[in-house]
Amino acid sequence: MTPLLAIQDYRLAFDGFDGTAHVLDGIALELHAGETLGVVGESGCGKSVLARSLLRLNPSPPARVVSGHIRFEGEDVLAMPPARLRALRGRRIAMIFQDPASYLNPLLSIGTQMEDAIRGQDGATGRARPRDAARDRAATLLAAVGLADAPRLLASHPHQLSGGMRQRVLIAMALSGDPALLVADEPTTALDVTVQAQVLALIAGLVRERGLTLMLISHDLGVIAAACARTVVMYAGNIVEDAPTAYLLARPLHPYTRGLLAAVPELDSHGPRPRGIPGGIPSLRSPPPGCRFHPRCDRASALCATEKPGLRELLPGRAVACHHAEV
Amino acid sequence: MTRKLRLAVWLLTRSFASMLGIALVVSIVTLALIGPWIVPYPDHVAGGINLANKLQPPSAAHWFGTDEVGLDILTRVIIGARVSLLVGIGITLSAALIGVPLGILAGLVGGPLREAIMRLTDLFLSVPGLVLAIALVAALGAGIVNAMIALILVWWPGYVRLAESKALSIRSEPYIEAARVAGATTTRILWRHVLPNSISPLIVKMSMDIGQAILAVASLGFLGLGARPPTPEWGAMISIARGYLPDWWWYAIFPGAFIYAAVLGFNLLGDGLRDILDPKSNRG
Amino acid sequence: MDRRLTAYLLRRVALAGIMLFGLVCLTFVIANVAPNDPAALAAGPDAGRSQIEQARRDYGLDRPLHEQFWRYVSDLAQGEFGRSIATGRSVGQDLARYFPATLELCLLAMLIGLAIGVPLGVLSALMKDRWVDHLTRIFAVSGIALPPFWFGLLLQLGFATGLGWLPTSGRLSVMTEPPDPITGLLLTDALLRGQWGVFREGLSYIVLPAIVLSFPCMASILRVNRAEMVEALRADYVMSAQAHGVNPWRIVCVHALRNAMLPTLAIIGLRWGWMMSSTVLVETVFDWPGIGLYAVSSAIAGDFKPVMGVTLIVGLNFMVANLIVDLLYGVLDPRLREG
Amino acid sequence: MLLHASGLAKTYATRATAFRRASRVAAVAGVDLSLDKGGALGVVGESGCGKSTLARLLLRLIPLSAGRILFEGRDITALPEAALRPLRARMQLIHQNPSAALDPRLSVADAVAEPLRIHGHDPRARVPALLAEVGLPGDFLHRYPHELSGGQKQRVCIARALALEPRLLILDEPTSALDVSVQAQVLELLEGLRRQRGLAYLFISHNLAVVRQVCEQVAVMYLGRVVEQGAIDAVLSSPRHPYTRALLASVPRLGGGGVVLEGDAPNPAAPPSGCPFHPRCAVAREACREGPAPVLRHGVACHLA
Repeated sequence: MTPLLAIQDYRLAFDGFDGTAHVLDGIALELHAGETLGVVGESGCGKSVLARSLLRLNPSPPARVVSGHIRFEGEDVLAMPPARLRALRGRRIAMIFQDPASYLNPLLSIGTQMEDAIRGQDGATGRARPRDAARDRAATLLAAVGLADAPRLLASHPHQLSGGMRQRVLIAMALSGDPALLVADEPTTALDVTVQAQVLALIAGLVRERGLTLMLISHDLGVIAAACARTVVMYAGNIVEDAPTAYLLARPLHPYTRGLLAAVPELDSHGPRPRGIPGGIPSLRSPPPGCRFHPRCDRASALCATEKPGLRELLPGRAVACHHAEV
Repeated sequence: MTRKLRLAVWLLTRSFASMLGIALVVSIVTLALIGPWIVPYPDHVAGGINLANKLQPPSAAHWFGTDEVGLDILTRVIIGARVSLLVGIGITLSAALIGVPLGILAGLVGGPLREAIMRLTDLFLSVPGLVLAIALVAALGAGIVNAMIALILVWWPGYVRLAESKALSIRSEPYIEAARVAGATTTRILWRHVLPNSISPLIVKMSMDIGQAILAVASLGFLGLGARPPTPEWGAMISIARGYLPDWWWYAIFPGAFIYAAVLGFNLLGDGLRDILDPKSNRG
Repeated sequence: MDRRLTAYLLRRVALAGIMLFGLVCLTFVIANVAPNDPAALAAGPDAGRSQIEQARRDYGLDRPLHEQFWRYVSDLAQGEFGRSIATGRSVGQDLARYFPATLELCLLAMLIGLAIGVPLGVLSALMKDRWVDHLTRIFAVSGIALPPFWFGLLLQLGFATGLGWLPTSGRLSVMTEPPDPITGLLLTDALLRGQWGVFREGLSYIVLPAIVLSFPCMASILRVNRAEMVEALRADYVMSAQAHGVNPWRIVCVHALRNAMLPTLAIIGLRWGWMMSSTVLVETVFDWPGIGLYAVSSAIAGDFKPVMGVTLIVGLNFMVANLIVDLLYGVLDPRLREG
Repeated sequence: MLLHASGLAKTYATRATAFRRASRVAAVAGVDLSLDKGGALGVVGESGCGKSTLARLLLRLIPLSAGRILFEGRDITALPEAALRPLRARMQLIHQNPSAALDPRLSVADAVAEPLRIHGHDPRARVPALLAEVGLPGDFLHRYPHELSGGQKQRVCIARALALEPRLLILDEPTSALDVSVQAQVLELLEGLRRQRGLAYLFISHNLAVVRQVCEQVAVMYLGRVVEQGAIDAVLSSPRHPYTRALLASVPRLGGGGVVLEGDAPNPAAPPSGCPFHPRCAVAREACREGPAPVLRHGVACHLA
């Protein structure tokens, strides 16, 4: 079966005054239809940049593709002409973002923004439907994300809604093109914990009902664990581990994953106290040679400082990029 | 700090407009500094009459031609740079010296004092600059010193506004709160934190204002309300040259071109400085 | 309009009234710090001592300052600005006569400024750091740096005397009968009365001064619009609109531009005042019979009352413009409309 | 007792504009709390619950609307700013966002030395020792904030706060801007410092799990009020207020699963009548909708507890 999404050796750099930052350093990832994939990592690991790459949303300059392919349904996103790209955005891959307050236009009504999305997607492949038809569709979508009283909502502006409602509106917009893949970039980070639980439940429900493929980006392993069956861990522009979530949590193979898990404070009082990973995230402009994690790693050897470990499959469905990982 | 410096140079050289601004400002300042020693006819600076030589077109002897009393226009235009630059810098510095302390005081202290300062500022700002300047000059009498006084009175409120808004925004920064928690007095917060952090927009505004002040002085000169002949002031020269258009066009063209170059230079420089000093532009 | 808006408007008008009173005080202070003797001016250059004293009594200049001030205020309250020495008419009449010409010039200049400034700002932002952007940047700064009086002279040299396409100065040829005033704006009146010839002629007279006047305004609008568009185009909501597949044109022209127009609006209010004050230069160059020329010629003659009148009128105009801008802000920005 | 506050309240008034009427927002509405010498109290709540305002009220950084504050037995409620200044040495604040809490123009050495200079101490000997104490090597002295990572900046802020040997540290979400692996480092540091220096912490956070690492006591806030207070282990293992229960259930855990609480936090400018939590409460009854808001009694503010 061909995967829905296949990323091969994808390298992305950001050119700036201080030199070139190698933000994504050879990403390889396959995602099959119906999967729920979590991407976890700390700030600067490249997870959001990767998510945006799927829709070519990274502004260029400064972003520059160094190598690689991103194939979606067999077609290379990186080589798409503008018209094809438009037909991709929203219709086949949809995206929701971190801070719903800043990702909605403050001056336009919810109705206008939703209609623009719906009609824009129509226009990418044919004639845009009339405004009132788009408005009806918008009302249907709002109901699907659990927002009642659509007429009033469509007439309102973003600042009149709560954070949770704004994120629901953004999710409704993401659903407007019946996408195959939903990319959610830290969708609950800006929300309070009680609202976060609502939104996560909503996303999980929609994925189930509509058979969506989900790629959920988060810094919070708990959020990923709640919504994703499979998880990849990113560190400094690399995927260091790729495994079913349950296995990853129970028995992490990469030293970084282990460190990350040990650092999360737990509510239940019997667990061990959280431990930090010594050191900090390396500079992406002059990353350490070899394995980018080796300066912080307690198991690093001479090999780690010279040779970059590739992602290798130790067990079926469980891959890790570490010279010393063993089952 | 060296990284900052290199970043500044990188941002500047990346922009053709900023480089042009620097080139123009450096040329004008150089002319003003060494003008008296390089002009072809130093005795034409103070005036004098040489009617035999009047209204000559540009030639090898007189690159920019001569005026209605036979004075070399190139000489007078170069010396004019000195006048304009001095006046422009003088106005800007004085206005800033009046406006910035008042503005920071208003922003930091608040209360009735702030209200009083800001309402007075609003009052001055409610009449657009040149009209107020003309009213003041009409009251004080024409002349370059009175024009300067009038323009300083017109310009200071702008600095109050800028300094006040900057002080207000800095006041809400967490690091000011951190200084208060450390026990810092208001004076210390002002000197150590607010002032150093408001310098950048002030420098940008001052750079732009020097250009605008040069233009304003020339405007008053042109209207006959500023410098009077034989002072070699660009605006006043154009005012007289206007009577000799269109036949003796060079007389008006060259002083005007110098005003344009000077104001353009300072504005482009200010623009470039803003790009450097604005933290947002560092994003790439 | 609901009650809150009415209340707000009333408060703003009251505030403007206070500002206006402050302005009256300011003009009075300016008039009284003047080193030259107004009585001597009023009596004329050849007046003897007794004539000057007579003038001083006639104009009430021998009264104590506070009395003079209250007389000044109460006169102004009745629309009485004093008498112009040069024209011999009351300043109020003169202003009523000259102001429409200035207003017409400024309105047209503002239109030109908007029509060129906004699209160029958008273009420049879309082409950020490319050569188009660098060119418009220099063009924009030029607009602010070009001395209006010199630029006016250049245009006269080129289009009027050089090419002979357009008239040099004035508002209408002396041979042409202006249309009967309806609005006082010549072009509008000509249109309303259907006098196409007069309209065309009026247009040929106004076009050069309007261009000169519009230049700094257009440049400011361009600069602010470019900066705000750059900011808006990299805003998160533009990225999400792209991700949702919104038509790229609509993203630029509606989603981003609407946000960029808010600060642009503020600059328009500010520039309106600047423009009114630049008319003193432009009207002088083009002999445009407006309040700018009136102020300059009076100032040169030492005739102070007209200058004060113009100052008050321009200040009032500026206040009204700012009030309109504030209201437009509320219309454009839903965040200001309710909490 | 180191710190005792009673009846603390802060009401903000917003001005009317063209299109908006004036309103009053009760950010903090009657909070009592006390903290023993060397103790650690966590204050937990979602955004807008008034926990940051509470921190600033306790430090007298913003004027109080009502209430009384005792610090080391002394009433500081009405002390003028000049009299507060020497006291500030003994009660320090750590900000949420270390990038904003450091003046971008001061080097690390100057930032840490500033409080010492203000209070007339010689900074030269102390600054390197302070940096060492928070785990920063000596070559950081001459760096500027923009050259440091988030965790390093927060360490500088902690060193600065410790410079004057305070008794009380008020920490306003000290780790929420940091990555988990760095957060754990900073929490370790804070725990160590508290042991060695006998500091008292008032630890504000939205994250119950983080609070659990540092504090023995916890107060849960909702809409300007403390709704539950007690020993942290007791509150976590048997929460008594329905809001605390919902909060605990909402935290996504590695184990997965959780209960969803309906609705959003209400607008503090127009709080619901009766118990402020009743519109979202699963067990609310008629009594909860009317009458005064329940007061904190035996550690919980609920009619039904």
